[in-house]
Amino acid sequence: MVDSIFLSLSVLTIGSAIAALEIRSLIYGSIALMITLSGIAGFFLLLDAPFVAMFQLSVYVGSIAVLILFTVMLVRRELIFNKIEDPRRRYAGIGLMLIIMLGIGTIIIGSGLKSVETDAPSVDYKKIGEDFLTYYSPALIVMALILTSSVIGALALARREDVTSDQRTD
Amino acid sequence: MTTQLPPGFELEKVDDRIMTLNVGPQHPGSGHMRLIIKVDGDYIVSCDPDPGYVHRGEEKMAEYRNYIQNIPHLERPVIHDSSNILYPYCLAVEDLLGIEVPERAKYVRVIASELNRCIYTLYWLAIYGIFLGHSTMFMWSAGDRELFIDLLEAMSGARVTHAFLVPGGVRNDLPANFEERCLRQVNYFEKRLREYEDIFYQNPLLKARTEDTGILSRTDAIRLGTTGSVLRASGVDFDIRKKEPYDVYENLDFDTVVMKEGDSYARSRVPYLEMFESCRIIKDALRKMPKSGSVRTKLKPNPKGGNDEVYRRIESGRGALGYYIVSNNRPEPYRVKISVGSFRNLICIPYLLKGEKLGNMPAVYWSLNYWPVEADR
Amino acid sequence: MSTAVGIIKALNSGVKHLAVKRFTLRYPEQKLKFVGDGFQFNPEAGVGIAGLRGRHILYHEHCTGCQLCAVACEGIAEAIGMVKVNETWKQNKKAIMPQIDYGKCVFCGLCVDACPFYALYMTNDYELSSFTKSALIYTPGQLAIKPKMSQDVEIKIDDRGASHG
Amino acid sequence: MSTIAPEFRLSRFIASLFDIIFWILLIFSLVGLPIVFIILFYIKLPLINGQLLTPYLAMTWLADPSRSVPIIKSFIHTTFFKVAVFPGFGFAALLAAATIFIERKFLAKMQLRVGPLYCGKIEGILQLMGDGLKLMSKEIIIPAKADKPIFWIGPLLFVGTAGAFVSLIPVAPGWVVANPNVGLLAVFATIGFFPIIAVLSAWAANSKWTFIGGLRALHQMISFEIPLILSLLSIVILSGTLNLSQIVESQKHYWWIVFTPISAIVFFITIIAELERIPFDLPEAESEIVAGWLTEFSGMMYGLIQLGTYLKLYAFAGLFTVLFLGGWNGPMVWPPFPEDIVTHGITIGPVTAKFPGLPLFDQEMLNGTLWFVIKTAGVILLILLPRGVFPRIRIDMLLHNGWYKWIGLAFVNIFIALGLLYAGVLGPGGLIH
Amino acid sequence: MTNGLIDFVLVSVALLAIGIYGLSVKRNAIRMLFAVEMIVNSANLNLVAFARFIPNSQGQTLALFSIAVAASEVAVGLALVIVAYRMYKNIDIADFRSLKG
Repeated sequence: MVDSIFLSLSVLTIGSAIAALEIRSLIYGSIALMITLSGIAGFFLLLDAPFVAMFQLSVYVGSIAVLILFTVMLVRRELIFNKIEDPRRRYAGIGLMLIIMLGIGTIIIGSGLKSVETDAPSVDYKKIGEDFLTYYSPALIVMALILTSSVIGALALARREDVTSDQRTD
Repeated sequence: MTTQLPPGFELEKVDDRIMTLNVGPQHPGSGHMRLIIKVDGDYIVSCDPDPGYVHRGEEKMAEYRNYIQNIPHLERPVIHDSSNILYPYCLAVEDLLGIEVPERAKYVRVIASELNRCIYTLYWLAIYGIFLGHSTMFMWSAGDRELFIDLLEAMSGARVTHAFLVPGGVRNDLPANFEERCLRQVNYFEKRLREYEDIFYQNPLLKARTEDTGILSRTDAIRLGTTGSVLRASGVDFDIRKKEPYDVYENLDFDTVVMKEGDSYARSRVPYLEMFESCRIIKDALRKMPKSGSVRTKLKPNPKGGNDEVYRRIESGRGALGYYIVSNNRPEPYRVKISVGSFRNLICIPYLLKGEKLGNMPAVYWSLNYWPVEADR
Repeated sequence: MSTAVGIIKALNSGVKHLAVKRFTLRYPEQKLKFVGDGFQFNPEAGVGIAGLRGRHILYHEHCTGCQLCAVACEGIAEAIGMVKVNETWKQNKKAIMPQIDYGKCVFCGLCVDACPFYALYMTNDYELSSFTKSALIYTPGQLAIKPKMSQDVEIKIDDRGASHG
Repeated sequence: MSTIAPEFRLSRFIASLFDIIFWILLIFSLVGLPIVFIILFYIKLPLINGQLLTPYLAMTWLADPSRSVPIIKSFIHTTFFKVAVFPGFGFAALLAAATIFIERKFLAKMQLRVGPLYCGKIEGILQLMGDGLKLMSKEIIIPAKADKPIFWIGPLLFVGTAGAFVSLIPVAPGWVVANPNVGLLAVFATIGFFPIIAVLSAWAANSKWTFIGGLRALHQMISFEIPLILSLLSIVILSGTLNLSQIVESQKHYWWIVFTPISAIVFFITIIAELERIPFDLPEAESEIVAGWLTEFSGMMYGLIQLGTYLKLYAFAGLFTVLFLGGWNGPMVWPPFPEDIVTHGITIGPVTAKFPGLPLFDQEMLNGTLWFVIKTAGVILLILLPRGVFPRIRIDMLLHNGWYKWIGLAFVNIFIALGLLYAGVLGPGGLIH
Repeated sequence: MTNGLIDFVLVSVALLAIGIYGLSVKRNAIRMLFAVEMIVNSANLNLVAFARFIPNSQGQTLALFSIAVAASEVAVGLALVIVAYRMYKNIDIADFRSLKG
């Protein structure tokens, strides 16, 4: 059954997820997103996966949130506080959201997942390392390539073309 | 950039990236002045120095006071170098009034001037340390400066604003056993100065910070009319003490320090090496000085200058420092114009800072051996 | 490599100075020793006698009330004013003597140069702070008092560095 | 005219003291005591030597020392004590305060001056307290166009994150606030928060200087996090665990700095950069950008940032000790507690008093704390040293060094560690075979 | 474990729904990236939750992969946003329609 920590974590996560999309200022939106991602890390801790939780914290909060904040601060100040949306699309979106929630929710509640409980001991994080180096080693290499290429791509995209190296005028 | 544009001209096309920074009077990285700096990212696109914050109108004030009363006023612009800023005034007024200075007074003046040059240079070096974030550089220089302040206090009776040099000599004779004291402290200071080498001038971080930044070429240095250590750091061998010697400098044994690089490092190293030369001059002057004799020619009360004009200049801590005095048969001068080294070196700032990184701003700016109050007068 | 050597040299130089003597003067306990009793002037020879330019001392028996000191100060700091005193001196018929406002004085000492009667000298007293501006105005009576100073610290130089011993 | 305080009278001062005491007692007995009893009714009280700790029992420690010892002993093993006092915040804050004092005197000695002198009679030892009082009594000024919520919460978050970081450092065997299995990863996750706080509070202050400083802090911290993480990987490879306590235990015989000196150097340089100390104090470079991202902070907000910075300094120095210098390991110098006091009690004249809880701290803990503090103090001194010797470097030089030199050097020691491992010199347990 | 699998799955469904709402309604490019992050995170939560209840380590491994990919995706996405912002001085998706070669 749910306990108080789980309940407060889920309220925090979902509440800040809504806030991230709906709050007017993009900076506050980024902070709310940060709280959502930290809440997910909290869920990972509840699920006895501290390795993934810490990884989540250092990747999402340590780098992605910084990237997002950085991008937001690059944008003009009017745009940060500007909210552009269409009311009709908004109602349609809320409807879609409710349909997904209710639909998948009823399916899940009706399914056999409800009775899944476990008392098995949690998996040691050393097992993950073994996985990485044995069964998933090709995937790890591919992942490294993807990361490298994406970083290079991002740098190439965001590079400023009009900077001339000879800034000095003697 | 193909054509040479004045600073700030090409800003139209990149307007949204430009940030204007007022490195203003209240900023710890400026003196009593303002640099209006436009940065594009970390690069400085234009820099507009804006002196005038401490303008006191010393030149105008000098027209309402007689030649003796001007003395405490005219040393105010650079109180750290107050003997040197009075030196050309005294020379000019002596020319104007036709006074002969006793031989001993000339040596005493040279000693006071060189001691004060060391005080000024150490103060400047201390501020350079603060500008580079090197707090030890500040504390050591400020502490060793105390040695010279002590000597000048024994000589003149005041620690900072000496009012020691007057037309016709100096205010008072040297105190008893000043020579031994001076020699002892100057020798100790030379030892201390050699210890600066390891921690400041050979420090790889300081070198990396100042080398190849703000390069002023030889031709530019002459074209822009810089003086003093800035000019000598760009490879121009020009020192008024050598080229047009005044008082007894022609009898004394010293060299001019010249460096070829013309970067911030050279500009900061030339004054340091000149301090060694100053110590040499002091020791030589102490040796060659007449042991007794008058130090001040007695003036008439309230002397009047003739219908004449005169220009005299000396080498101060910041470069050439000249006085142009016009007199019209009255006890007060008709016009006093002070030509200072700081204001001339200030011209370089837009040229040197353009295209530099923002982090180089303090290193380049203060290496110009510049004193904001003197530029304003 | 030279960078590493330079860094090690700089560190070594810094660490070596941990053992060097402090230069700091601990002011209220220690006071610097000055040359002589203060700046004095010999009007006959036209030169001064070296000494600290601190607060003035006025010899009432020499002062003639000639106002030369006030005239000299007029263009500099306007700190000296002449006031009436309740004393009768043979040489001072007008019974006026200088009164000095140390809130304005710049301690240039040109008033001492101007005095031809050996009446106005300067002393070694430089501790003149007060709570009010009016307390900084020294009357001729106050100026006549000779200050008691205990200043005995000098710069000492030995092989462990200079210090105010 | 300056105003002068009214004349001090001792009798009036004592009367006012009595007045204050009277009102405090009155309010406490009318409001405080009922609240205390209501709280005591609801909370679960611990069992001490088989007895429930009632308020009455708690009061008896005033009279009977033999009862007080077990109560204190049960208290010092609570989580609250660990978080607030010993391995956690209080201990770290004490060391941080000592660091500030030592930094001032040490720097002063190097710069041929005396440092704080008059405050507190002995070499100005109370100077920090004076500064703290000054900061507390100063007005907190918030810029008119600042984003107030973020601006207010910035210093608090900074101290909070620094406290979280401190709580991960093991001081003695078993004396650590939080001991997760993935301790080192938790450290990485925690230090990832600092740049965000810096850049957010810099943005919130709405000033150009803070903004440039915040961006510099961001660049510097992000670029130096990578060599930091890489330099610690060799330790993880050698010890085979991420748990900080286990890493310390694995260094019983050899400190890891013996095998990973390059990592240690890289880690040392990166912690100076992470701490924004000279020569890497670019985010606060006062001659270029006033005070960087701290420009608009005033009063106790600035004080909190400084507290957080020094807590961070302690935590990084402790981390260096834990990872490279063997943590609490060291020869036993603390004498063991006398056995007969535990068994027979203390006899003073005719009275024999038995203290059931003695000793309060075991020998290992005291010894471990001693060694840990000595080593950490040494590391802190080394961190303070460059401030007197080096000037500040430039941001592009810093980033160039971070991305090219230190990352490359950090890789070197990983390969050395792997080589040692595969050559069979070292096992994952940390022992030489 | 006091919490059942279904609790985590429901939270993840809620997060997914919010993400889809954001993707469909918002026209701000950065906010759409937020929504994408939420969807990715709901998937990660599911992976780890199922892995905990099977129990199995491979769910966590996959979640780690997914986090890393999401990180690179955000980096590229934000770079695209910056490029688009430079071209159009706006971050409205509707303005990016004329993006061609």
